Amino acid sequence: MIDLQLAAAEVFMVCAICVVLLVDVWLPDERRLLTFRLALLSLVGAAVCSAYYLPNGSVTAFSESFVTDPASAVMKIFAYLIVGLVFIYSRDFLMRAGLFKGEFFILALFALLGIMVMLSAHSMLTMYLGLELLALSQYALVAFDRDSPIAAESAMKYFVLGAIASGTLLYGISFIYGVTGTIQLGAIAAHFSQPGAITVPALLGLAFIIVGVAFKFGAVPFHMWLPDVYQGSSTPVTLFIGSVPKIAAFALAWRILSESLGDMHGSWQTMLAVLCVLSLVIGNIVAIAQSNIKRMLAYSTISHVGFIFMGFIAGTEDGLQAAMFYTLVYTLMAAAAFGMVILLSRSGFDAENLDDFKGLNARSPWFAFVMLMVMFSMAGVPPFVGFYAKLVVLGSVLDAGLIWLAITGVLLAVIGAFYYLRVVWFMYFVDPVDDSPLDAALDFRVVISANGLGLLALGLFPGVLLDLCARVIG
Amino acid sequence: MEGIYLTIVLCPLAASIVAGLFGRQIGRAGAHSITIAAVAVSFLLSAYVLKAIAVDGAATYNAAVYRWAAVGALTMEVGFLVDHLTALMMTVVTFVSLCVHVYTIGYMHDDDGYQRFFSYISLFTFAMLMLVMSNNFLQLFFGWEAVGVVSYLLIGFWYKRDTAIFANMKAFLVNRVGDFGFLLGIAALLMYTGSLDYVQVFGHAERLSGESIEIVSGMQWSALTVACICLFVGAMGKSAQMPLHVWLPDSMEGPTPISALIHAATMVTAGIFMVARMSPLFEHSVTALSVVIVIGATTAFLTGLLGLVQNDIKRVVAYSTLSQLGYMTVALGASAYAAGIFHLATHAFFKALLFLAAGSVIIALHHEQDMRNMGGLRKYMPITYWTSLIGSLALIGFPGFSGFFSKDILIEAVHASTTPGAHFAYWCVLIGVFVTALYSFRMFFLVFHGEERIDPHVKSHLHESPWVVTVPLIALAIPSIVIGWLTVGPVLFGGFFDEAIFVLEEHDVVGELGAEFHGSLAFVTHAFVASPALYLAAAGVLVAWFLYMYRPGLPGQISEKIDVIHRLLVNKYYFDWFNENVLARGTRCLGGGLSRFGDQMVIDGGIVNGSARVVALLSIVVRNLQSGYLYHYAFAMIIGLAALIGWLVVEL
Amino acid sequence: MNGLPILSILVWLPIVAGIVVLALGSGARAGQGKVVALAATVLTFVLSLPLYSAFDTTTAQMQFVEQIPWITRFEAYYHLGIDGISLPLILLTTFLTPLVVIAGWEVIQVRAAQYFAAFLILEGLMIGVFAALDALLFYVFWEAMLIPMFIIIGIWGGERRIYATVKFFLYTFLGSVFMLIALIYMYLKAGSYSILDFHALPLTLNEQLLIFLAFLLAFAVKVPMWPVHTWLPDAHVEAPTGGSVILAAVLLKMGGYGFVRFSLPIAPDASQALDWLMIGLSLIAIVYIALVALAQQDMKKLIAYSSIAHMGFVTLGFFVVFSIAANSTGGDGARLALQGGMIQMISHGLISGALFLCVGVMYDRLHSREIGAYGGVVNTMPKFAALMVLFALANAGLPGTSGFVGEFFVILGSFQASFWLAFLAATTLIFGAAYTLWLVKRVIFGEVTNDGVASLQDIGGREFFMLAVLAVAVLILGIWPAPLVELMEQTLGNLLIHVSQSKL
Amino acid sequence: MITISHYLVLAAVLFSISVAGIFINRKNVILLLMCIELMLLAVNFNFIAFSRMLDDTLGQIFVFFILTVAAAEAAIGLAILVVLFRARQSVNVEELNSLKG
Repeated sequence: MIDLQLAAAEVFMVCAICVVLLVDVWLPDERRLLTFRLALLSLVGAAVCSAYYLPNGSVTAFSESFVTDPASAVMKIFAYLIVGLVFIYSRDFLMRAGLFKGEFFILALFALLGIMVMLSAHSMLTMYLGLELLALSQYALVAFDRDSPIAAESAMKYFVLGAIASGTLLYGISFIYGVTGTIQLGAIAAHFSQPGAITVPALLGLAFIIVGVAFKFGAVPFHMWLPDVYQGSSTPVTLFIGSVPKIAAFALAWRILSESLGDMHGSWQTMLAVLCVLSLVIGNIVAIAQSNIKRMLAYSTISHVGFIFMGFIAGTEDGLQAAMFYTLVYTLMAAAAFGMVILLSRSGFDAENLDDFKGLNARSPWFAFVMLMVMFSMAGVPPFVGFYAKLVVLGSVLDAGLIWLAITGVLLAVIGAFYYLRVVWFMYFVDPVDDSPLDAALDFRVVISANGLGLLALGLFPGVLLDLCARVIG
Repeated sequence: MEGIYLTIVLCPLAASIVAGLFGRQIGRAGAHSITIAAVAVSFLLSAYVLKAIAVDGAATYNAAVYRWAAVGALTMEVGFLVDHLTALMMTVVTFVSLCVHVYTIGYMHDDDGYQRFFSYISLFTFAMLMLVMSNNFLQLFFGWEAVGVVSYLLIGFWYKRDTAIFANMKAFLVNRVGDFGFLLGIAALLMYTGSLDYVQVFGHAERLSGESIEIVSGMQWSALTVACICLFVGAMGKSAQMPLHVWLPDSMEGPTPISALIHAATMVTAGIFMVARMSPLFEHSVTALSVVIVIGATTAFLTGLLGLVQNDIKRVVAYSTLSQLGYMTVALGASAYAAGIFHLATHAFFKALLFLAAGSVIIALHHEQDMRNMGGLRKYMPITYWTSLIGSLALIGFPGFSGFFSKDILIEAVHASTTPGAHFAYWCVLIGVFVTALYSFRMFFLVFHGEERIDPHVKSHLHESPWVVTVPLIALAIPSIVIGWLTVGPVLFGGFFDEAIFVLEEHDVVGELGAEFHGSLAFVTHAFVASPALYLAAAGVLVAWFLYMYRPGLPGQISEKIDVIHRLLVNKYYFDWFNENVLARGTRCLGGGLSRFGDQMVIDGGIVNGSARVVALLSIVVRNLQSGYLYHYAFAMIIGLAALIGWLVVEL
Repeated sequence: MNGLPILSILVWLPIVAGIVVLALGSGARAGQGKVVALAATVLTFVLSLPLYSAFDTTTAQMQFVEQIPWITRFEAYYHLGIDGISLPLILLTTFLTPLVVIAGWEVIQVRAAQYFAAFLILEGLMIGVFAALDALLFYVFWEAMLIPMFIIIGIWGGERRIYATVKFFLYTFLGSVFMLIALIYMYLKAGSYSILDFHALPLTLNEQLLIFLAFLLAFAVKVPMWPVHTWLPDAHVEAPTGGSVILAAVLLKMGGYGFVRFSLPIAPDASQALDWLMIGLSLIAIVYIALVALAQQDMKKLIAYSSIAHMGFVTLGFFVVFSIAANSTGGDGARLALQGGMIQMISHGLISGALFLCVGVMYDRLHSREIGAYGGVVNTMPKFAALMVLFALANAGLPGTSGFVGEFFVILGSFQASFWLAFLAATTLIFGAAYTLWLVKRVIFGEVTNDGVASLQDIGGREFFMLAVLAVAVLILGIWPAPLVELMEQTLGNLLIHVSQSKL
Repeated sequence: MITISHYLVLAAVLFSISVAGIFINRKNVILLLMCIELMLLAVNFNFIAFSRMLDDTLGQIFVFFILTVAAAEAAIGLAILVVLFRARQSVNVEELNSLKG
């Protein structure tokens, strides 16, 4: 296959974005739905491209700076799916909030493109470009609600901190380049596989790179942006930022830490372990004190990052698969969770407070049940898929002999279960503050139900996704 | 025979179930007819069995009815062992029960719980039969507890009375203390013999006396002694031996027929029966026998004294029962099991008689139980009077009456016994004879003679009880007179219990007495010359007459003179005080303390909610790190970076 | 019945029925939902009977085995099967759930569909726990059960229901995550999640000790053993009647089941090494908790503490076997103790379930659980009082009721380990009777104490039925426990042999 | 003679200054943007030094990309700044604390 075929999805996506952009420019406001439909269509097209041009093994392109392999293809398709969910969940909210503009979809698609590039990056440069594409689109998305002061504040925070993080990452990359003389990931890996190649400058570079990775994930202490951004953005943007970019973060860690710097595993294992424990502790503990559900979910994200790190810390193939599985499962859960937040909000009323979930069971038993599934899945209670995510990462750290880490993880998972339970108790055990029935479009209802049920279905038959992860990665 | 035995046992059970569950449908007459019929059948069949075994010499029956459970090699069965001892007990139990059933028709005539009452007493008959007919420890324990439960239900029969529901709980709990020991005894026997079957366990008895068990480290005790003493603790509970006797006087809160049936004639003798049944075990442990005889003697003497100061007619009889149970226990300890059982049988008749007579008085006086409000009833209630007199004479051992034979032999046996403590026991029982006569006739004189202190309102329609009450009195009075005379020879000295009761040759005091036994008449005449007991009894009666008939003011003066002792007696040696204020309250306080301090403060408050609070506090503290200031955020990142680099430096 | 996957039917039938009930909703068709719920639970019970009749008591092998691949990556199977340990517990579950449905029949007015659905789903999951032969599957059922229970206590509970249910959830969750780590650890060693593989897995003493402690935490919370028992009184007090019944009757049994299914056979040497701990905790439960029970003013709390004390016999029976084996000359004491523990579980399920139903009956009328709010109930509710007294006596271990059998066996067995052990265990005869009868005295007997009690209506047909059925079961098991004992005999014998062989 | 280390130290100093500037500055957001640019310049210095040392053009190519991205970044940064000023009438870093906890 030629290079362009290997990058067919990306190429298609660029073209599709241009089309959407151009169409959107000429559309009158009342026909703005077309942008939405075209955006969804472009996701479908990209999915077709990714699926169609799927090589058997790992094939590089563009002077080895781009790679297409089954793992990246799977994750891309997953990313399309999640972005699709984001679009569907967001549409009505945006309309009601007067934010239904083409920019949202275009920026989201650009961000998606960045994620795709990161997934397929096989050079530090490609990775950086993908990262920046994603990051810049996100900064813009956060500031998208121009009239909101907190959105602007959080955008500014995100931007400054993100810039520091990418600067730090680049600084680290420069050292790796200086040590190895290459920015191509395979070559870097080859260099470090030689004995004695791990030198002080290399380690220094590693430390800086880890900061970049940790920031992208939102691991403690590089997590400060996360709660503020989640809370400050309008909910559809939070929905987007809270879900898909985790795949990008995974790609960053996977491609750079596991694939190219895998031989330095001994050095980064402990660093990640410390970040992992800190994330688990801070994420779970601070989440308890939150009354804003978006902020609570932000801290919950931080704790989940701790679990994803466990997979990397194990440093084994199993661990990587576990981390991938966890990431994918997490994006599904996060999409559903923020989807529920959107579902509960109505025009002029953002359902941001935990209190807004009170009595949901009385208002709509079904959606209360969907949220229940999401919450228990996040807490890691079977039979929901979140349990298996924890199971696989715990298995991988135990396999690596890190029993203490596993114990820390489960202990904090128990503490964490409290704030998920609180949501359930608000929904089921407390009388509603507001009795008005939920109104949402049919497609929204269907999709979010499917999203929730998906967590259950995957929980009953986790083998499907587990096997997929096992087949494509490592 | 199995069919007969099953019928004997199941008839009362079936009747009880019918009367209990369908009481409303079958009505009052239905309830008493069916239960009386059932108990009558049981009695007739028991009598037939007694005849078959005692007269016709039928073989001992020992077989299982069904397998209760089997664990490994241990099979636990429900089955019957019917020998002379059992047959005698069955007959006594069913006979007394039958009398009580009939009597109840009159006594409970106006009660709302009529059917329920019949159901209970039939159920009791069933349980008691299961107890005595058992061929294994499991079933024995079943019967043991079952009679306890029925007793619990019956004492609390008038559940609206606070005193009744307090008494029944007390009775059950005190009995449970006994059962606690009993169960440990069974467990010990199981451990050393691997079986719960009487025959198999008894087969190991001799070997067992050699085995030792270490309970307190450094002290080796004979396993058999430990087992026997544990079993005897059970007997102490059921047969109300000190210090577990406290429930029996209180149990008088129950209706009088129950006092007669359960708390005089049958259930309380279960302990005596059990020890006699276990004679092959107790015989091999002199220590255990010694414990038995000392406890029995203490009970016989001390509780007899208490009977002197009671004013409640039923309580006097109750303390008398306690004392007589002590006598039986003394006999057991002296290895004179046969004498104990014999006294048990005669006592069942005359004590049931006394209770029913007391009951007759009580209903006649409209549930007045205080003897200070009686007196001179002789002319109003002639049948009750005469039967009471018979009962009292039997109780004090008037020559020729049933109690005379059993008690005299018992005292002689103790005299002859070599069990350590027998000497002490002998003096106790001997003085006890005097005490018995004194309190018996104190009661008799206070109730039937002297000044009429009856409430005039009641007196206006005072009359003799109806026939359903008097017939059982008469039915019980006859054996109270003659049963000793007729049976002492064959039962006690004729080898009646040879198969059922095992006595080592060197302990065989009854055998020794038997050698000098030449017929009932000779025995009576012999007693005039040989036994001080007779004269003590006579002295007791005389003193009673003197104090309560001749100088009625004297008792009050005496009690003032010996105020300390009097108060001790009135307060029943402070046993109840100790139990209620120290044991019961202490336990409740301990429980409350553990609940509040241990559970609520330390575990729940400290550890569980404490850790939750710590997490919550931590949460609030840590969230302040997220100050909202951009430069703090950046600073945190830089700190993180510095830490990572710092770690690298340390690592290198 | 050979070809039918009967265990799967038992697991999934109630769950599917639960979904149907949910779908019918609490609105106009709530009545139909109730009927479906009752029909499904009764059908489940009927379908569980063939398990008993076709069960082969001559073997310790797993029976009615179903095995299909589930998560191939973990070598985890959908593997169900039962032996003499699980069968009685499954029967207990299927027997009690219809009664719980009946108990809630008229009482539950708010969100009735969800109530019944929660119990149906719970039933399926509970059966799954007892039938699972794959550790992962077991864990899934085990944890999933928390969700319906959490909801049941939280929605239909009393005033402090939220505190109670969150406490319940977190407590048990905390316990089970450690078990999860142990399971994963063994999976990594054995290469599969099969429980039977775990049984045969050679482990060093240190590994065994750690695994044992991890299991202990999970099971001790569930049983519950002192000092991790404090969730139980709260959960019981706040739960609706049905919740209390299931909690006491079945959920607690899972802890005991875990000990015999996991702890003992997987870590026999650790069990032996730590048996002093287990025996100590059991005795604390028996003595300390009994004293605490005496001090309670709330009926449900009292019964809850009594449950803890009774479950102490279960753990005592299970872990005293090592001392017995060391002490006696090849008697059957160890087997007796094991049997006693198992029987105690079944019996306690029936009795405590019945007692909670009794409290529920009173609560439905006066809406109070305070002992002080009652007194003289027998005057207005004679039928009910008779049944309650029966259950109370059974709770006090009266021979002829099921409550006696287990305690009897365990005390007989533990005597062979040590006199003092039996001595302390046997104190239950006194304390058990004390707190139960005192409760009866204060609640049932006496004069009518207030207008509330005076206005009580005696139990109707529905309530009478559920209590009477339980009464019959309690009596049958007490009078003739042989069938139950027989059911477990081979399995427990085999377990003893397995446990006595060191893995080192 | 100027060696590679000198360049690296210079870059490190620049990097440190930029970082310090970000968290020491508590006044104007625009200063932050400038610090970020400075940080990227430090990185560029590194890349070019290494490129020179390794005699490899990749580093220089990387720098071109970084410059381009930096421009885009600056644009976005300023855009956000404008939005921020419009919404809050202030670009004072110390006042940016409505989101916290």
